[in-house]
Amino acid sequence: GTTTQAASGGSGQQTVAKDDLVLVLSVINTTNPYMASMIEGAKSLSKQLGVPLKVVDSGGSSQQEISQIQAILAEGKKVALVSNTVASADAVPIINSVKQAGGYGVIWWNKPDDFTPEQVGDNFVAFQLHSGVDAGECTGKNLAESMGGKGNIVVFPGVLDSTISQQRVAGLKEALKDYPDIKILEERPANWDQQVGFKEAQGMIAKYGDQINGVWTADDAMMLGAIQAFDNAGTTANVKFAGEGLYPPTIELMQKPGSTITAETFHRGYMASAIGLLTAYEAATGELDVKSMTPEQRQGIFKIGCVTPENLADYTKYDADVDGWVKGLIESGPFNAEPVPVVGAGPVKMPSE
Amino acid sequence: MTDVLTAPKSPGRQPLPRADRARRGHGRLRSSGEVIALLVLLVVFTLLNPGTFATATNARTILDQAALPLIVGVGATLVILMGSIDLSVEGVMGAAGMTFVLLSANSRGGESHGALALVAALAVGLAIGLLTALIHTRLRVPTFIASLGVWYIGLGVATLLYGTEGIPNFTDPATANWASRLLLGLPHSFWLAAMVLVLGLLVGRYTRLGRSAYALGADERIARDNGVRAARTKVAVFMVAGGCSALAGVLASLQLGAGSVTLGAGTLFLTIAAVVIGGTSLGGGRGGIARTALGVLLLTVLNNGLILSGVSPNIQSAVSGAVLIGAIVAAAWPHRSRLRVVK
Amino acid sequence: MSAPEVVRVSAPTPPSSSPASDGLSVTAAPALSLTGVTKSFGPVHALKGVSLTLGRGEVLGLIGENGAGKSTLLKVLSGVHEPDSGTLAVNGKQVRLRSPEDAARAGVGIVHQEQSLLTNLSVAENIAMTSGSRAKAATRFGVYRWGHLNRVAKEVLARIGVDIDPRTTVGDLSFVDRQMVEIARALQVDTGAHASPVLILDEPTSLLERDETAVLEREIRSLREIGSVVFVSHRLDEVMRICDRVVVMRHGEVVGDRKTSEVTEDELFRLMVGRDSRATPSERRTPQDRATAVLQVEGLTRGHAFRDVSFSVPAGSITAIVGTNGSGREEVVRAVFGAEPFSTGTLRVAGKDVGSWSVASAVRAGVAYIPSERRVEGMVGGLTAAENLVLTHPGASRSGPLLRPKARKKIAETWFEDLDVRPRQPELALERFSGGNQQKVVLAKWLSSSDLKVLVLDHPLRGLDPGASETVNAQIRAACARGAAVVLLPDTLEEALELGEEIIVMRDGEVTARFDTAVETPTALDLLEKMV
Amino acid sequence: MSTTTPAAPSAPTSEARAPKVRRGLPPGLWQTVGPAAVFVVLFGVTAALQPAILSGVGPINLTTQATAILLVALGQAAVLHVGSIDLSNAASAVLGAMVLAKLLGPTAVAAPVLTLVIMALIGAVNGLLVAFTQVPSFALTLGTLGVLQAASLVVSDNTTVYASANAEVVQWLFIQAFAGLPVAFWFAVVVAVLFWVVLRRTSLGQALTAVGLNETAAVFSGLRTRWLKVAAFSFSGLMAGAAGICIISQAGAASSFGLGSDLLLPGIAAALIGGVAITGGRTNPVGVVFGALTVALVPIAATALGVTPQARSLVYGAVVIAAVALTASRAKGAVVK
Ligand SMILES: Nc1ncnc2c1ncn2[C@@H]1O[C@H](COP(=O)(O)OP(=O)(O)OP(=O)(O)O)[C@@H](O)[C@H]1O
Ligand SMILES: Nc1ncnc2c1ncn2[C@@H]1O[C@H](COP(=O)(O)OP(=O)(O)OP(=O)(O)O)[C@@H](O)[C@H]1O
Ligand SMILES: [Mg+2]
Ligand SMILES: [Mg+2]
Repeated sequence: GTTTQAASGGSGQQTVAKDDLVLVLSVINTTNPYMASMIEGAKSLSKQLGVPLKVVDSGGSSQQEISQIQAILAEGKKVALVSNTVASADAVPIINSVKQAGGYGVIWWNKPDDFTPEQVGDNFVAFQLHSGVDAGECTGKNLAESMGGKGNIVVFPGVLDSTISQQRVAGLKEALKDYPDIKILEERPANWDQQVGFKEAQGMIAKYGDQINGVWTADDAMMLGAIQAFDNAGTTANVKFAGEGLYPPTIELMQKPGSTITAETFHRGYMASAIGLLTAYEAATGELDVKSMTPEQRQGIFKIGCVTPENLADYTKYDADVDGWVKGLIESGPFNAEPVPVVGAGPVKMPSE
Repeated sequence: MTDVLTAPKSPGRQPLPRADRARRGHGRLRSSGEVIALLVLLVVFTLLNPGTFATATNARTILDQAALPLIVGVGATLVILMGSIDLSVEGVMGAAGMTFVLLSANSRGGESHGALALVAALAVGLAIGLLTALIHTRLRVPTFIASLGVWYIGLGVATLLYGTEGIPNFTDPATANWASRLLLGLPHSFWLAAMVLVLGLLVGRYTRLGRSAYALGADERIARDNGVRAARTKVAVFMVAGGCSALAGVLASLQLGAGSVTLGAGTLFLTIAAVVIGGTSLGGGRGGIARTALGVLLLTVLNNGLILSGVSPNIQSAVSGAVLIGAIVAAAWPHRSRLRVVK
Repeated sequence: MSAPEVVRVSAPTPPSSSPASDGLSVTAAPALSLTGVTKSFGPVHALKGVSLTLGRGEVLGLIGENGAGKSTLLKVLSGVHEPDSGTLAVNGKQVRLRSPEDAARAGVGIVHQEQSLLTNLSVAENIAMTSGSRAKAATRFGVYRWGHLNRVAKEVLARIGVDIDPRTTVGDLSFVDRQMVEIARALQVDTGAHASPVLILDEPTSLLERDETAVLEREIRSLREIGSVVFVSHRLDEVMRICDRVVVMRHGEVVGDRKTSEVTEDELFRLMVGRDSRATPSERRTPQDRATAVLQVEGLTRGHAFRDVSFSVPAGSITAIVGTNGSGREEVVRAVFGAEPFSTGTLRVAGKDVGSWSVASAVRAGVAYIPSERRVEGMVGGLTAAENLVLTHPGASRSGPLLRPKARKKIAETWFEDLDVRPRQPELALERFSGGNQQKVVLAKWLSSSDLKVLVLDHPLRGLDPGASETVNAQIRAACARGAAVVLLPDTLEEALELGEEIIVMRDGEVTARFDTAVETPTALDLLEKMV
Repeated sequence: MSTTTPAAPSAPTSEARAPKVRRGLPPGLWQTVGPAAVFVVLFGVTAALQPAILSGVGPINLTTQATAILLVALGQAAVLHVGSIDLSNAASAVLGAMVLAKLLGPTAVAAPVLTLVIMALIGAVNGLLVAFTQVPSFALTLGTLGVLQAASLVVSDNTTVYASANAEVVQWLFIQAFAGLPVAFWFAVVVAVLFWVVLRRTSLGQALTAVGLNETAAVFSGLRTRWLKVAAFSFSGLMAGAAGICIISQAGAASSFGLGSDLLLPGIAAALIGGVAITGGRTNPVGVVFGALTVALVPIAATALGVTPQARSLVYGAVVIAAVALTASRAKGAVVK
């Protein structure tokens, strides 16, 4: 029989005319602030490049994600795609269909370890992420410092089977090796979800009460839920919080005097989507010769900002002018833009236990 | 999904199974099994977690967490008593919760519309309930599928309301803390749920609506022939259920201090499990709201106790699932007979 | 028993205001009158221009073969169906009954052929559930007044001489009690507002045992005091006893209207079926050796349901088991069929001991069971008649795991001819046939077994018209002739006396008497004596 | 209590309320062609707006998406056919994918077969519990759903399980094509046709139908109703295993909350849009093929129609309702719950 897939292997990079191109961004949902930010960056880039954009809302479902990407591919235009995959394994069918349709794809955050751009060929331009280990180490260290190097913390990872969450927790534990007096009471996965974070925190408060001195979360949505639970219990002031991603509500909270959010990271959805889309776009138009890309460029680890209440303003300034930042990115190229230049080549090395 | 005992349909074949007799007087709490199970759980967890489980704080947490499924459970029970099912719970919660947040003082700069926010949120729930009921009664689509579709519609409404801006937080701290503030030592959320529960019990026992729901669940054809207004009752019950879900959505957003599309995630199956464990028949006609309350408490205590006992989150769903299976099997065991038809 | 006398004797003296108790001299407007009512369901003309009147204080019998249109007529009277044409007048006033509610408001109450109580609700609630003023009074500001409901229910029940706690859940009641509740509920139309309410009873007795109907008969006769009654039954003797007048229907038309005092059962039968004679009882067979019986039941016991029941049925012989409701005879035969368990005792079919008994193994051993609950237990309504027919004993309609629809159709057509099933459409869903015809198909389903050893018949003639009853009885005898052992739970003692070669009487779960009709000739009274 | 709606005037009997739609068609015909018609119309509209879908990868993508949905929907249809429901089949599919991924290395070609056997056994356990403890399947499978979810977390050790060795054993299913569509899809269609044959032409099918229509009467007819239920649930497990194979074939990996974990509702929707009566006894597996295609087409159609991502679930809900309203088999006069 015939095959439904184009011949695999290193098919030559076929450049695409700008008019035939469409930018595609697939996000896990449209309501998480990080996802909303990704959409914002993609819109800005689309406007500035003059290339249309399609946004895919996976609605948290791999099935929906893949089918909608394939629906867009079915329309016949060539795509420059960035996907923030729902589950890492989704990268395979997504990239395969992009390749088959002659498009160019970049995956952000999640992919199977042994499924690499080099192995797939030119159509899988790059895999990009911020190191979860770096983030965990940063927030872990700052949280520990703010607690004076001792006390008990509870840990809220994201979805159980998420690699990035596992990286961040590993980074945290690595950082805590320097603080032997800090004890992890319990780890409760909270599914990246504010509501779940709230409920799990309620459970932890009931279980440990005043024993809890710190709360570490794998992202801000869960942290905001947890803060609400501690607010309700009236004990927010006694507890230090570490989050990830510096969501807008977090900034507001941190700017208030006496905020107990002491450890954060800075990276932005609009930065990730713009970097990814620009990479795919440049590969599609031939500006970027995929074959001559370095390992740092094909499996790039991008820098993450380590935020404390003191240096907050250094980072929030970027949010004021997203279009301006994207303009700078287009000028500098995808791999060198401050505050998120490439700092290494993947895969992310997990700290040894 | 109907649960039919053949015995009552077989005239002249008396007496009925003894266990069935014990169940007469629906709505009244006659089943000691669930009460015993609850007591056993309480004792076991108290022993397993000395000093943490049996405390006032934990009791408040349990009641706070039971509030949502209790409120949803009132509506869900009425629907299930009719022999129907309402899967739209989470969609309604999302849409109503979002409506409430956006009409209250929130971080997106929205102004407070006071009580109007609550009224509007409830109206959203009533409207969605009405929609489900009309799809069901007019197009004769089974409620399972009508409410499944409406679930998505509710989520869609919530997503559209959410738009693309950031999370809308309540800015008024009094609002943000309302749910967990205490009244007579118990959280507001619990008092709200208790109020709904009492209203639900009264509706189930003393109103034409409640009794018609029981009648429709027993045999819709006979009920119709006896003058029960089937369509009207269904519309009303689904609207009540929509209203309950909407109120739960409002409460969830108050508990969370923010709006979220997926506010209700997990509530549907939790509530249905509670209804079933309580002993309300999915086939309709038998059971009641008081039983559901017991089921909710059982599951909430179980979840809380498992967390306190440090059961790995990996297998927590397995433990809940196994308890659900164990509970329904134990409840069904005495009723087993060669001719029993359960779907 | 000469029916008219009985009526006269027990009829209460009519109230002086209502001189129409015997239906002769109708001075006031009739309680109910119909003129030229027609009703069709698609191609089926169920009613073709029916006219009749019901006098005040009259008990009117309505008889006719299955499918004659009786139920349809009653449904028109009670607002379930609207007639296609024709008029309806209640107490002289022309009315349109669009719903059962309308009917109740006009003073017409009905007890349907099928029980229509909600088994999960209390007696009081079921009684209140009818529409009309009573139902309105049941609530105050939308809130149920349970006390009021219970009082009313108690009163209503007391009026027909029944003492049931109105708070009981209907599902917990015995069948007779339920029927009484139905009647009490239907009677509620009488609320002062109606000078002469009409109570419609569609085969209220077909599910009752004979002796249980006595109470009902008394009640119906006494109803004359407060209103009029339309009564449907297939039991002609009963009709003769209870009714003042009988209307006979055939093929959707009224073919006879007689006063019971001026007609005989035979004449009614002739009117109903349009032919002359009733079948003559078959001759007695010679007694057989019970030691080699096909079915041997020894010391069968289950708790309080039945104790130490023994009997044996030789091939080709009929054993009838009689008893009142609650005598345990139904449980016994269901245990024989494996549908219900038994704790001790032995069961032998064709000499083989039966250990673990289930319906499936019973069927494999050659046992057949015609349940009394046809719709629920006897047939799969959604399957076609032909599919039902071959469901258990596929015969040639199946080769290996595969079905052969053509062969199935052929088998079904043969049976349809043999049993005169109407309409002759085996590919029609069985639920669309009338009850009598459904019963014939159910019978054929079991008779088509190539290896029929034991045939258990639980009220096989329930709800069947006399013509259909004859067909069924003939088939039972044919099965006997082919060597089947038959266990029969008859509808009537007459049936038992006519068919049974051995008659077993049960009471309270125990066998109280046995009669071998080859050696003695018991009377109905003999049997009754042992039953109660 | 108080109704603000123009409720339908209460009709005396249900018969009188028969729907007035589709008058003129012979009874039953619409039930047969309805699902196909709904799909064809939706596909036609989509193609008119987006002709590209007809050519190239459009049909491939559609059928690729539809395959796993079709498989679980067929299993669900079997369970619905006997009057029950299986809420655990999506969790089974994920677990099946993980089992396959783990078995591929050591057992190679035998792995898919082993996976199917294991998943059928898990389905059988569901069936045994439902049939022999006589509990409502809705509640019971809700419980097994939780257990299976935990099982997949344990099996996968909370991460993604990759089929690293011998992946080619199943990969070809979506690479090889027949008549321009992936072989896996044709396999699923063949299963549907076989299922149709079993239901309409075998005594097993007739017995299953009898159980779905009237279980009591089926018992009294001497059918082994409990084992028939076990058979239906086993088939559902088997189909979940087949869907698991599709997951590995497509993605080469599986994780607890990844591909396949949300097949439950699409599977039910596909079965119902395919004309399966939720009350049991009325199933046309060929209709389910079109039900699955319709469910898979909805996101594609929504994209083609330019529906914004935010409004997508709204459209999805509306289409599901409309499609079921058009195709659901409703016996005349039957009570719908
Ligand atoms: N709802 C209906 N739809 C189609 N046909 C009907 C309907 N109701 C009754 N019929 C037909 O009308 C005719 C009269 O039926 P009806 O039930 O009135 O008979 P009946 O005299 O009550 O018989 P039985 O003694 O068996 O109760 C039958 O041919 C029946 O098939
Ligand atoms: N959908 C339908 N289509 C055609 N006929 C129908 C339909 N529904 C009911 N009927 C007819 O309605 C009639 C009334 O039903 P029922 O079972 O009471 O029959 P019946 O004539 O009273 O039988 P019996 O007294 O022998 O039980 C039946 O004759 C049946 O054929
Ligand atoms: Mg009749
Ligand atoms: Mg009849």
